[in-house]
Amino acid sequence: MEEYIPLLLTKYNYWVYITLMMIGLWAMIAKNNLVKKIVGMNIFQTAIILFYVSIGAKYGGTIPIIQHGPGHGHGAAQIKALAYINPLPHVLMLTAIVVSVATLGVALALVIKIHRRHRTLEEDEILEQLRES
Amino acid sequence: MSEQYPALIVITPLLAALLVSAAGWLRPRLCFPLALAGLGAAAAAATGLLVQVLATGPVTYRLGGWEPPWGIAYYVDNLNAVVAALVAWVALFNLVASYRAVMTDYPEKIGPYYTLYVLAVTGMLGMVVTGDAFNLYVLLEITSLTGYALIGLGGGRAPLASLNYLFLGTIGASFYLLGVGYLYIVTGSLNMADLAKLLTPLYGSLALLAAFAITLVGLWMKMAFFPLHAWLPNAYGFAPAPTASLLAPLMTKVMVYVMIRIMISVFTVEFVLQEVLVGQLVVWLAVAAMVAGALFALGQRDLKRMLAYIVVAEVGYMVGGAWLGNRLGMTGAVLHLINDAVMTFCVFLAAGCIYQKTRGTSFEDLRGLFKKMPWTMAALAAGAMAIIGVPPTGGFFSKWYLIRGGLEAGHWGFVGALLFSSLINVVLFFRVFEIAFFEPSGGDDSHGGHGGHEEHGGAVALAEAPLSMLLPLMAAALGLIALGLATGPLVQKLILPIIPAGLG
Amino acid sequence: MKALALAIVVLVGGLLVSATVDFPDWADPNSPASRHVSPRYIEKTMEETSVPNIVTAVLADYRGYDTMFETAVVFTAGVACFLLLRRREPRPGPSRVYRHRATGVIVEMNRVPDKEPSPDVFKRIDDDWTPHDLIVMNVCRLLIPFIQLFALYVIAHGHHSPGGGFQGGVILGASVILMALSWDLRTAMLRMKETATGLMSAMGVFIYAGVGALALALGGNFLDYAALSPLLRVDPVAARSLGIFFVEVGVGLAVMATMVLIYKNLASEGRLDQGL
Amino acid sequence: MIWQIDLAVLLLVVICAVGALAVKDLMGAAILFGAYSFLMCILWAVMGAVDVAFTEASVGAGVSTVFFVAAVFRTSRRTKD
Repeated sequence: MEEYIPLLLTKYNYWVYITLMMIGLWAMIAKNNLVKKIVGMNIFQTAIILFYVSIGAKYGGTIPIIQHGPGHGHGAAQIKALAYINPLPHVLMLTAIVVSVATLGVALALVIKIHRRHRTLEEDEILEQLRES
Repeated sequence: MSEQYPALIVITPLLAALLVSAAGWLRPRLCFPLALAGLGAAAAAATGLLVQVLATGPVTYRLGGWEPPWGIAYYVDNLNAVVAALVAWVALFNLVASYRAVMTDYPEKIGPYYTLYVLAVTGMLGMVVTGDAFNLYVLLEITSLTGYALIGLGGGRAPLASLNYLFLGTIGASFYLLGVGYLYIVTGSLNMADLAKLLTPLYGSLALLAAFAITLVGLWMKMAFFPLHAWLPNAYGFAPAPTASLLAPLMTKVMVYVMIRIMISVFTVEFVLQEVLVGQLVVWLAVAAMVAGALFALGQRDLKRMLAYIVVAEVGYMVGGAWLGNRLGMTGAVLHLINDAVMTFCVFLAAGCIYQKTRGTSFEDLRGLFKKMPWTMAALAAGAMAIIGVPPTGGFFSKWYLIRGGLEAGHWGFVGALLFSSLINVVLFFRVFEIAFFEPSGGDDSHGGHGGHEEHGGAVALAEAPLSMLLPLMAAALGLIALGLATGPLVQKLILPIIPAGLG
Repeated sequence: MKALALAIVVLVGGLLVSATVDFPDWADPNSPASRHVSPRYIEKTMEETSVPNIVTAVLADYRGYDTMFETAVVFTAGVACFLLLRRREPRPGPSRVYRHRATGVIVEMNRVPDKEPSPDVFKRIDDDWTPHDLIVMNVCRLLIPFIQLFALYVIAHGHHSPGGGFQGGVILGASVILMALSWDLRTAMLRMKETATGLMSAMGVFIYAGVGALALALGGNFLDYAALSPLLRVDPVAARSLGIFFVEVGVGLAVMATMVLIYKNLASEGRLDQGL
Repeated sequence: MIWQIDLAVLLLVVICAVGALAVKDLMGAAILFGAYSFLMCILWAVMGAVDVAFTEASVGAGVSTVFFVAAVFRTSRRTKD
């Protein structure tokens, strides 16, 4: 038991991301309502973003904006990589956030289209209607 | 100019898509010519790149001028180049064929339809040429989003099928993203070539194995590999015909390409063969895919849905071949990737032609079609022969390589399943042709409700699909035979140089 | 279904948990991710692009190609929503509802009138109209210009502070959406027509790709902003900084227009006559 | 990075996620999802990812929630689970 405590403490961000991701995944598979599934999908995607942002974190680092930049090109030599948080995961996650909102838009458009035809958002009721027709 | 080919492959269709979109708001008649010009330029650039790669070896292109691990780079070898050319040409032919169908079905939405069409092709071409793991994700999402919209446009059950595809597709893409994140956390890099170097000392790490597993599961979801195939039959079966004949041949093949790329260029074959102990299991999954795809296809009473299940089986061929773990299997997988794109295109386009005339593709609609649409049915027969694997067509040769690979690996299940599914394909297509050849043509009134403007006329009157659909269809059918005849040089010049030396 | 879901979740979760044990500790400055590629961005960004916000520099320059396609993803979503939802046939039921301004009497018309009544006398309202809150309407009217100003600041100041094309574009789009929410969709449509929205979203991506293609035409690689320096008459480093600014403007335009386009189509089920 | 804040926000995030999925009203789910996004954005700001937090605040908590509300308003609030 002793050796698990540091493991829990040093990586707690990772445990939370796994929890959230599994909540989202579970909702996408098990929920019956289409909008609930989409909520689950967004939670799922945000969890991955949390994972990436956690990769970028760095003890002793500040936000990745160079503070005393005197302008164009001078004095850049003294910038130390250890002083700033890793910016690359942030860049990647900006992309992922935008992708997730784009997916959300398309998913909701499809939901509205389905509702137009079936007048319900419950998957089992839609399947029932399809079986009858 | 020639050193800019890799960039042009992606930029020309992207710019064309934007122009098409603008034209859709202002001058809808310009949409089709603009899309044609964009994809034509992309196809020309892809061909040029293929010639260049064959002449001078792999090409690297730095986007933004930054050197690889920091910037994004393209890395194009034979495999990328040939798949890119394939994607560009098939998309171009399908674009020509789609013109009439889109004009009849969605006259008000030509602009957005072609915008998304061209964007989908852009995404696929980008995925094929890119050498950056994260860039691949972005392009994958473009292709997927366009795919969801193009499928959801169809009537009836299409939106629901598309939404299911969206859910599974998002899970798949997110898994891929997560796998890339795992690779990033253990190496700190995103460039594929750089990753391959950095991963070698890490073999045996649990995180690496998990990264490999998650990435692969994500890709399998996207390519509809057997237990994860649930979205495909509905999505492609209910999609509008021009969409189905774009996505069914290309999307799954591009994903198979990505899987092979990840297997041989990011992780090496040594890793795949030695560290991953489930290789056999994957081949058995492929066996299940072939058998299940064939059996499900038997149960269908609709041509497009039947073809969709055949696609599921075909994915099993390629994944199984790639995982057999020997040169012949990998060669067969790559060769089959090329052939399968063309033959799936051929049969789906034939189904599209039939839909254009009869407004349905269920087996009842096929009655008497040999008399009414002889050219279309001849092309369908050519596609069917390729799928079954009859000698002059390419399908025979790629299956031949796959079977030899299976024999060399001693994997009798794979060989048996391949023969079994070919046999089922014979039954499937024979059934289709029996209905189309012997049964008399159905009455006009049964489908009058869908598209009243089509007059069926007498039972024997020729009612062939428009020429703009027939010519691409003929090209595809001839292409199948050409590919079969060109198998020798194709394997020697294109495929063998890229098979990694580590394969036994 | 629930049992299957639980099984999948447990399986995937177990795999992820077991892999996490091999990870470097959270926020460890010596992890591979912090040592391999990213230090170069941090140390060289000022020198190579003169942009203090490293995220902006990496986003729009080092990995600018990703960002171009990210903008294209947004654009795709807008076009997809339009393609899926937009329809032109009028809604069933009472097709037009008007409110007499002076008396507050509400008139329903069963067909589209041949001639629109004068908007000063009869105001067209949504058919599920509830009396608007005067405070909300007027506060929003006051706020929207400031929100837009802030959005422009966010786009323009992305080089030096958090922000950039995406954030600014979304805020700009949100200001239009706020107008549609607090007033009604038709008022917002008057300010930003559908065609204009569609054209702007295509134009935004076109600016991005066009800047890249211009660099290609001037002899550099695609998106190599340094190649623009002869055109802009500045040194290559400043050209990179300016190139980043141009593409951020393109991103802002595309994102703004697309957000509005998606909202309009979602809120009105594609009819664009009345919304939330 | 103050770990107490970090931990408290992480806990709230999980609660909001579960809440958004459990509540029996889609409008409520949309609003809780907005809260979830906003807490996520705080979390990222705490971790120093200011640009990501800014984007999430405007995209996730702002526009996404509006999209959800618009779609729910146009379809139905009813849900069985």
